[in-house]
Amino acid sequence: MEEANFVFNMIGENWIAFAIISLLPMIFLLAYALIAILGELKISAFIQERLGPMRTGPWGIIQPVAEVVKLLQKEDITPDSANKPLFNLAPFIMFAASYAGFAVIPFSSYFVPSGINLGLFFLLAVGSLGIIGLLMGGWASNNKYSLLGGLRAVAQIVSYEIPAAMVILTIAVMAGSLDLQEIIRQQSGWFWNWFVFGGSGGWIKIIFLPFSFIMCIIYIIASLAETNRTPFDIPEGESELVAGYHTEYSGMKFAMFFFAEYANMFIVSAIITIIFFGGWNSPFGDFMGGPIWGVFWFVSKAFVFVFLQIWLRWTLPRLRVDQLMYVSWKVLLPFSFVCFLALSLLVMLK
Amino acid sequence: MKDYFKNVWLGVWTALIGMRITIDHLFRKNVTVQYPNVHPKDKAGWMDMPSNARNRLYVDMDECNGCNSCARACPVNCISIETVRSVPGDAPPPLASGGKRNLWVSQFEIDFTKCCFCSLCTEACPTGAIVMTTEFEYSSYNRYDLVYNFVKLQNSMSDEKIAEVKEKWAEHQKEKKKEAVEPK
Amino acid sequence: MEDLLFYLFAFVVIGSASVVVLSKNIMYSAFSLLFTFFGVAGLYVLLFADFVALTQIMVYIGGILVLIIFGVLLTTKITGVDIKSGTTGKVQLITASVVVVIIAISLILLFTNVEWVNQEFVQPNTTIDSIGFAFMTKYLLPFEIAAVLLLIALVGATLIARRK
Amino acid sequence: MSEKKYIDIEFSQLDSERMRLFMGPQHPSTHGVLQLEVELDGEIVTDLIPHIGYLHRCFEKHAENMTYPQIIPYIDRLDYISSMNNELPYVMGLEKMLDIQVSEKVEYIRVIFSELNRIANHQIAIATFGLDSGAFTPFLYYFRDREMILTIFEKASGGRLLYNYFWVGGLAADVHPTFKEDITEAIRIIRDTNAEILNLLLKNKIFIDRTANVGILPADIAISYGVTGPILRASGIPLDLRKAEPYSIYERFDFDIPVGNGEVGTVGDCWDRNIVRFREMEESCKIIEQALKTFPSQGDVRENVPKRIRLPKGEIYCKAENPKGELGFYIISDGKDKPERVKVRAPSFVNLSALPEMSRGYMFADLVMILGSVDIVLGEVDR
Repeated sequence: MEEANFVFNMIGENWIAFAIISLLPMIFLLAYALIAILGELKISAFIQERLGPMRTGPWGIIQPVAEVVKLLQKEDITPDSANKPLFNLAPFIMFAASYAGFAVIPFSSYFVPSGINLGLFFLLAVGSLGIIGLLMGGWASNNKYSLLGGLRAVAQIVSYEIPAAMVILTIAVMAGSLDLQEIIRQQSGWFWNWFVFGGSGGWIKIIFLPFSFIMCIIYIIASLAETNRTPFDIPEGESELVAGYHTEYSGMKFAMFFFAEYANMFIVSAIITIIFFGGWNSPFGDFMGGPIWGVFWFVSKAFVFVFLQIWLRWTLPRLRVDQLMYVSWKVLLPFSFVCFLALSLLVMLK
Repeated sequence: MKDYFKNVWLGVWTALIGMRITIDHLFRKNVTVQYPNVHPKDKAGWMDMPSNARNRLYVDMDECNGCNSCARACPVNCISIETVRSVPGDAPPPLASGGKRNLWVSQFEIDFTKCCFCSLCTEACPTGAIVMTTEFEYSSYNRYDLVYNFVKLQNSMSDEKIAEVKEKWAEHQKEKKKEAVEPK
Repeated sequence: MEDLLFYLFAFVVIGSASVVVLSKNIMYSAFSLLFTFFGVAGLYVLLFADFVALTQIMVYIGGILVLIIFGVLLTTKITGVDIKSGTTGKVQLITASVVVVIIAISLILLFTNVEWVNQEFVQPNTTIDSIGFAFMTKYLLPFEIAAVLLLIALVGATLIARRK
Repeated sequence: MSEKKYIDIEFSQLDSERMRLFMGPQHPSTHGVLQLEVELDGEIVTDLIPHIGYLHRCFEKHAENMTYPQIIPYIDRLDYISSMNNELPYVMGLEKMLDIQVSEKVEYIRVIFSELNRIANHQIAIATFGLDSGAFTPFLYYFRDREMILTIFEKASGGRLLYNYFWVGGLAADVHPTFKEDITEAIRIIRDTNAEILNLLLKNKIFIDRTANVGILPADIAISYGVTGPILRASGIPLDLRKAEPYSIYERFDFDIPVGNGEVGTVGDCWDRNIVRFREMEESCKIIEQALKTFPSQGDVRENVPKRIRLPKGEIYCKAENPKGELGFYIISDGKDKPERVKVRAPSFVNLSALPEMSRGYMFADLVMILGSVDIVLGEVDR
């Protein structure tokens, strides 16, 4: 079995190594957030036949830096009637919760910050931590729109966790493990070994291929809802709730919420990549394999799903709050139950 | 039950149709005009500004005979004209187009903060002195800078000249009065 | 390192738990439960019970705590920030202190009187396998009964919530 | 997906506290400076009072102090996204009183420009409605096309938004030489975009779910509120002044009146109001095409423009089918060059009065959609 972590290999297991390991995802996250913000601006512009930001740097590529600087130097307003301790705490809890998810994300076969056995379950559990931040921010703002936004966000995330958990359960059954590295290793080889195509195995999986494909779609939809992206951006739908739970936030604290949203986008994309699209595996067998290319494959696969989220955002209208619940409880959940049964059958047949 | 599956299918299918349309647009040519770099007065695609566009007014003081028609036609009263009658024998120079003039235009102010660009003044003008131009970039930091006095701007009459004609007219009036008081 | 973490988590648990009890603002109490649960989860991790720790986060923070906050928000006037818990009067304080002292004394007595056995500690590879096996073999009946109970609760809740 | 009717809830049974929420005038989806005082029971709207007047400019009083041609720029600013249509009933009314017969070419240009402006208005209506429902992209596609229409207007009149183009007895200026080609090209692109928007927005399942069976306005209530325009037609009543009382040269053209028929929900819901607007754009395209075919290119557009307008003593009510409904001007003249009194029957104002009737019993999120589907312009509501 390969070594789980090259940092430990290099400098041994001491506190410097721990510090490096816990900071590496942060560095990645910063770089990613800049790229994702630029991507959001540019993709939305091109979809709408605009050019997007063009003035900051060639083709506006330093625009995200400018936006971050702008947010940092803005006045940090705390409303007078807000509950100050909770108001100030909420964005940090939000961000800490999304950053915690990075603890188990395997960027390559040689690097995973913490290779615990329960990685998949950990991601699911940590995903529910951010809810408290939302609720805290929404309530402490002392604004009706914020409170409604917070309540809606929580109701939405709690509901959509169930289909997402069903999908993760199915993957656990198919892989027989909750260890993310183990799950990825089982999908090695060509791309038809990915779990979205039923995982590795004989031709019998063709029968079950639609089910695993539907499972993938269910997870993508549920993940959109968990990150509050369109068409499920009801908590911050500006036509009704102005900006939802972060209506009253400005400056740095708003940037934290914003950052957490983008970090969440990456985490769900990473989860989709890991559990359905083979993680750091090359899609073409041994072609461009190995740990270094693994980072490339993992990041580029995850970016495809980040792109998908942006693409969907600029395509679809927004659902109403009761229709959102309808989609979760009456569409996604029954479908995921059926797929779960079918795929469990596949595992038994194999 | 059939409706349920149909609805689910429609939900996914129409979303896919929408995604196909937007991805199609992702690779199309953008229509944005990079404004200060590409000026709409130049050929900037189909958004170019026609020559008859109604923007900032311009008054040719050599053509203005001070008839006040434009000020009367203006619905927002943004034009204010002051004229001084000329005394016989000291008529202002004729219009550039040749017409006669017997009023000194001592002030021709247009308040562009009020102007509504309706073009009624240009229609009312008998000599075509006041026209709409395609110039639209004239923002300023001070709203008093937007009150244009065309007499000053084109230097058609200096302050001394205005004072002189005013004095002449006043003298002329006085003389007239005197004549009226003691008729010959 | 482990000791340091233990004391850190223990401090978080005790500190936030005392906020839960002593705070006059019921929302503060509800939100500091977050840190209590989180600290307890950390303690579980130190005990090599990672599955339990994650379940703690998932169920208690993601589920129960949210439910508690929702309950507070829905039962009190939600639009103001001045939500007070009305149970910190003098009478209640004295009664609660007496009860707590009695419980604490009995716990200390229990702790000192029991003969603790120091066993050789084996770090388990993963706890989830053994938990799964235990559920499916030795504790199958309680597991199933709990499942049925939860199902009944779920159906009942749906029935109550349904519009007539 | 869900075929629920919120109107069925009996509010007396639910004994909960009503919340009063003031929505606007700074709220992003009130379409201008409108304030809605909403009474909510949970998320359900139980009552609603629109508070208007934030954009009041005393148009009617102001008009009494201005000569007749000077009023036209102010009329542009009533419903500032369909200025051409606004001018039409006013100049028609004055021409009737002055007994001026405008030339054939003027009538054609007026019809073509009115219909183009109707398209531009409906584009904005559907685009901002999409924005209310969370779809950003159709908004920009429609604005891109609208710029094209505005360029055609600018080439003719010189103004992009406020034209002062229809004058009593004629037009301010003749059209641009490339007028026909421009419009043919514009119609082609408008049709392309419309086909796209139909698939991208109007037929989208999420959009249908948001709008179908929401904000139903039954025909009888619509009539009793005096609602006109696409909203009335969406309720199933094919009343269109262009057909009912043809003015200008509308009786020469062949076009249909689209009515709401409840394809995806109930007759008179938000989706119907949008699809009626959408189909009217196609009808307008048809009218423009027919008009371009028989367009008389010879003639002076200003030959009948009177030098000075002095109306005979009397009064007139002149009306036309605006994109938003029936726009009427009631002008009383006392024989001077300024009107004695001008009263505007603003369609947005009348249509807005039916908003409480439409939104009672729906969710707060629906209220945003219902308000968007009424398509108001606050410049016209407040005047």
